[in-house]
Amino acid sequence: MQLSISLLEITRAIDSWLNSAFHPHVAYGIELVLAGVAVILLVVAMAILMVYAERKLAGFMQMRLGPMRVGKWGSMQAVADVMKLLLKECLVPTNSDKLMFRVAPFVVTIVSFMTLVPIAFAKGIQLWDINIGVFYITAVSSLSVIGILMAGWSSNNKYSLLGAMRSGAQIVSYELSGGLALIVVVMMSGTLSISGIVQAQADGWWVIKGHIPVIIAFVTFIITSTAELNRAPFDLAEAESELTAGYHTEYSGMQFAMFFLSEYTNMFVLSMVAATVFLGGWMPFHLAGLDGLNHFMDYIPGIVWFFGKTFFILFLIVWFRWTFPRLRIDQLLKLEWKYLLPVSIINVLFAAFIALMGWYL
Amino acid sequence: METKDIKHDEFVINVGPQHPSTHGVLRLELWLDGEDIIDSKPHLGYIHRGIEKMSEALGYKQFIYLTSRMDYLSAHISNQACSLAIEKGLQIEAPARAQVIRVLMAELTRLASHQLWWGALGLDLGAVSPFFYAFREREMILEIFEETCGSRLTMNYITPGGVVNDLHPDFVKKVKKLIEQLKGNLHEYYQLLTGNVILQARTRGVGKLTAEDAVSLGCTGPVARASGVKCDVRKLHPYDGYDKVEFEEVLNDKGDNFARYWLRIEEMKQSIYIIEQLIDNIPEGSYREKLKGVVKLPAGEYYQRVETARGELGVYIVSDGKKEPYRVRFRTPNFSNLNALRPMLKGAKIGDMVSMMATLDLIIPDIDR
Amino acid sequence: MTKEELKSYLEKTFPGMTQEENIDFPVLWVEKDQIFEVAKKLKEDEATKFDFLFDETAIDWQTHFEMVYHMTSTTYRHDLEIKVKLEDRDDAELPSVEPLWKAAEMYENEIYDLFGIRFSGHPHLRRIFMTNEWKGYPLRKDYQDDDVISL
Amino acid sequence: MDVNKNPEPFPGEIFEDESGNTNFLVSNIDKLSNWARSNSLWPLTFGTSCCAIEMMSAASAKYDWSRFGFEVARATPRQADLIIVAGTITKKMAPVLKRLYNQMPEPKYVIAMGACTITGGPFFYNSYTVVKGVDNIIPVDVYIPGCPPRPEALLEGMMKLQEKIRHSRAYVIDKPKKKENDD
Repeated sequence: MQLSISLLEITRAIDSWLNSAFHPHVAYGIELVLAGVAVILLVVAMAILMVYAERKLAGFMQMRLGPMRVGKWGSMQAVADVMKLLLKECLVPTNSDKLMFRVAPFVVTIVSFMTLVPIAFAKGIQLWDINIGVFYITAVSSLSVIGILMAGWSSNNKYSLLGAMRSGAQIVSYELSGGLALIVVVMMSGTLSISGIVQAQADGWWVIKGHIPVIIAFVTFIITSTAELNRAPFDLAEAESELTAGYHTEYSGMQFAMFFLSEYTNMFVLSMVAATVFLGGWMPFHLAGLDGLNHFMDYIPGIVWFFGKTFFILFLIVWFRWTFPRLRIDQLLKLEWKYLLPVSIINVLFAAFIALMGWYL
Repeated sequence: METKDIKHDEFVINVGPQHPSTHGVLRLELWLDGEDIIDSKPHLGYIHRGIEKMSEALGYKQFIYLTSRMDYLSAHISNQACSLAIEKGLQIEAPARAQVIRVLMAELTRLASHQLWWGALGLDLGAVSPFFYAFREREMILEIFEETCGSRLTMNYITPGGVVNDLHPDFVKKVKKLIEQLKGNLHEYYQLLTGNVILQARTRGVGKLTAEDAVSLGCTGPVARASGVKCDVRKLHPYDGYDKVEFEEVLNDKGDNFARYWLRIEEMKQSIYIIEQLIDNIPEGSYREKLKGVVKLPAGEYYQRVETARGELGVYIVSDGKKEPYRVRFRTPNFSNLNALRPMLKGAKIGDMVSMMATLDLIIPDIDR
Repeated sequence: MTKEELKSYLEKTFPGMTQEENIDFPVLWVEKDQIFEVAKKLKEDEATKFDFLFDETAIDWQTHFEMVYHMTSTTYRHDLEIKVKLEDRDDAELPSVEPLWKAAEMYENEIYDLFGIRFSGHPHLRRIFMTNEWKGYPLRKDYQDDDVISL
Repeated sequence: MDVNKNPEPFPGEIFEDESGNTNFLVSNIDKLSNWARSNSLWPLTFGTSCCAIEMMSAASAKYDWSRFGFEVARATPRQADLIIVAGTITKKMAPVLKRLYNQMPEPKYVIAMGACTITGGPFFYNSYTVVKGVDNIIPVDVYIPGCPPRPEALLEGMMKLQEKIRHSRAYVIDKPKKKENDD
């Protein structure tokens, strides 16, 4: 028996009420809007939270306090920043390609929201249980490079162009290892659907069950997702000390905030994917055979598990950022093509062999 | 270079005058082929304040204070250079106590300067945290300066004939505490940055400067010493009793970015060593030779070299016997060290430019004066 | 070489050139047409090897300019100061020593910028500190500027 | 010296219409936007000389301007709200500074840090290249004297700027006052 009310019951209740009150088509439309609004609110709230958390964490890592004055413990700092950006003038440079310049931030933001679609937040809480969820995420998330290239090209600024080109090279290369890392788990669980992968981890997370190949895949995935996010130590696209601000050098106000938001959204999505695929998503910590432990873990609701894991990975990514120096562009590409990609390919072969023999736990 | 044709796929990019990695207002014109740098050209003068011209209108005791604003991270040492040049002209020597105080202050300045460099290097290479760790000790040093000199950055403490006022009673205690802390923290520097794989990859074998080039380009200080050129003025032309203290001239023959990095870290250890020797042996006595209100140097010319945190600073005073110098010339280390940038940049990547600028440790007001 | 040895060497090698000594360095006065040859000899001669030009500047004596070269040797550690008198103040020009010491490029640019002395054979003479449109040469003694308050 | 123990708040205005009532919506939006703007001042990384080092000190752990939310120093003027002119401005630099200021989106603020930026400096006022006061080039909101000012002084100056922003009006537009002898 579960004491907590699961989110699934709440959504079911809303669904049945809407269906009884309205025509099913209308109800469906309302549900779509509600879900969309919920996701956007969640992302914006999490982005604000994350900005605050990152600044606080950075502060603590650097022996200082971080934001303190706005709200209790500076808790309203990120809110103030977002509001200021909203109210700031959006400049469009005279010699830029104005249409592309204005569209680019929307492209990047929409793409990052689109990747949220197949994520399972808790048991049954999923916008679209598509049967190719993992494939969908890898395919859609790489679209953001188009927005970045658009931004860099249309700004008519050489720093922006260099930043965008770097970003393009970086995202396209790191997609490969990232995809191969996901394939390892896909092979073992035998499904591309997110809910299927989560269900397959009911008796233990893949990172434990799949031992060596999955651990290698997990590490590869964290590295590649940091690179795909353009975050330090792979933040070459915006490398502040080299290219001032990279592809968004010319963006100001809300347009800049949208790049910022999309960066954070991508960060959540990739952390959520990592949490789902490798760390069991909303599945509690289960070990085959230990029923007492498994039963105890079930008392913690799935959404707590899910966000706990997500924040753990987010913390890792933040930790990287405030610790490592930046790589150079050729070293960055060398790391991918000479180390990560061969390792991933061999790892996939190894994982295939293990999956074939059924040697995972 | 002026008439250089830009080929189809090359482009020109301006780095600076407002750019985070130029540490001020240097402007570099880069010819790029994608990420590769074909050629570069520095544009100076964005902070040219005419210090040499202004010195001609000020008295001997006054123009010293302009030099604090030149290489503001080696303010003590610049003041020391001018004071020594004037003392040479007056044929006096600072009292023993003043000399020791000067050396102590100079070495503390060197420590503070190298720490700022270390933090800024981290910032340039994209690691933010070292900056804060570097400023932890730097602030302690600045506190010591403040107590004795009354100012944090532009001290104006060393004056012809000695130092302006006596040491603060807490000076010895605080310096000892600082040294204790620094010794422990140099290990932290290693953990945070020196031992990092990425830092090593970014600096090793990058920005090579051969000894011949270093000599021909007029490089001094850590930049030249990292290429194996012996040029420490403290050893070659000892002043203010540097010949009485023991220390090593750190040398490296690799000549790349990491050599310069390593050398500065080692120099910090040497500075600590010098301070350790002197801190318990500050002689008693007067801290300043009393000079006349208006100093006049006999006609002639006086050249004084000192070793700042960035290399050899030469002060060249031409006197015509009046109360103002006829001509003052500062041979600043950064001006010549900047020369090394162009040969290094050829064929490098944009990312390398940042690490080269960081390890050259340029102070732009010192170049422009 | 010690100061005395250097002096006798200079007397022997460059007869007819005036020598002086100030508190720091031995000084050699050179005619402006000969500066390049003298510098080349001093740099390349095994006995002197002045391979490090650590300073190059000019002094405006109102009637004439004086070029000052400070050089040292990284092998022998002896220093030398070379001086050149430039009589023609309005059209001062002398050979550049840039082919010998690359450091001279920037020094000579600076002297050109602030004194208006031209250097023949310099690869790229330009105003490095002031803008190209700047009138006058600030370090000359007769430089006039509205912003400078003369006392 | 006569020190004012309780300084008056920064000169501000109460936005009221003819009947003496304040417009609730507009003045509250104004308050909100001023709150956001004053608490999120992102400086441009712009420093020319000595004062820039003290600006860096203000960012360091001991002084830590991130407590006020200033730590997001942007390298590009497009994303900065505040330009701290730290250091001497020469005639060659002046057009660059002006351009940087023009590149910044509204609302934008300027702090003149140090004696050199305020007047041309305690030493460099008599130089042929130095601009005598940055307010000859761009409008300045807050002046911080000192050579260089201490980091505390910079923080105080930035807090003064916050106060100034809080008392400014962004969306309330003055109605033209009726002339007394309106025929």
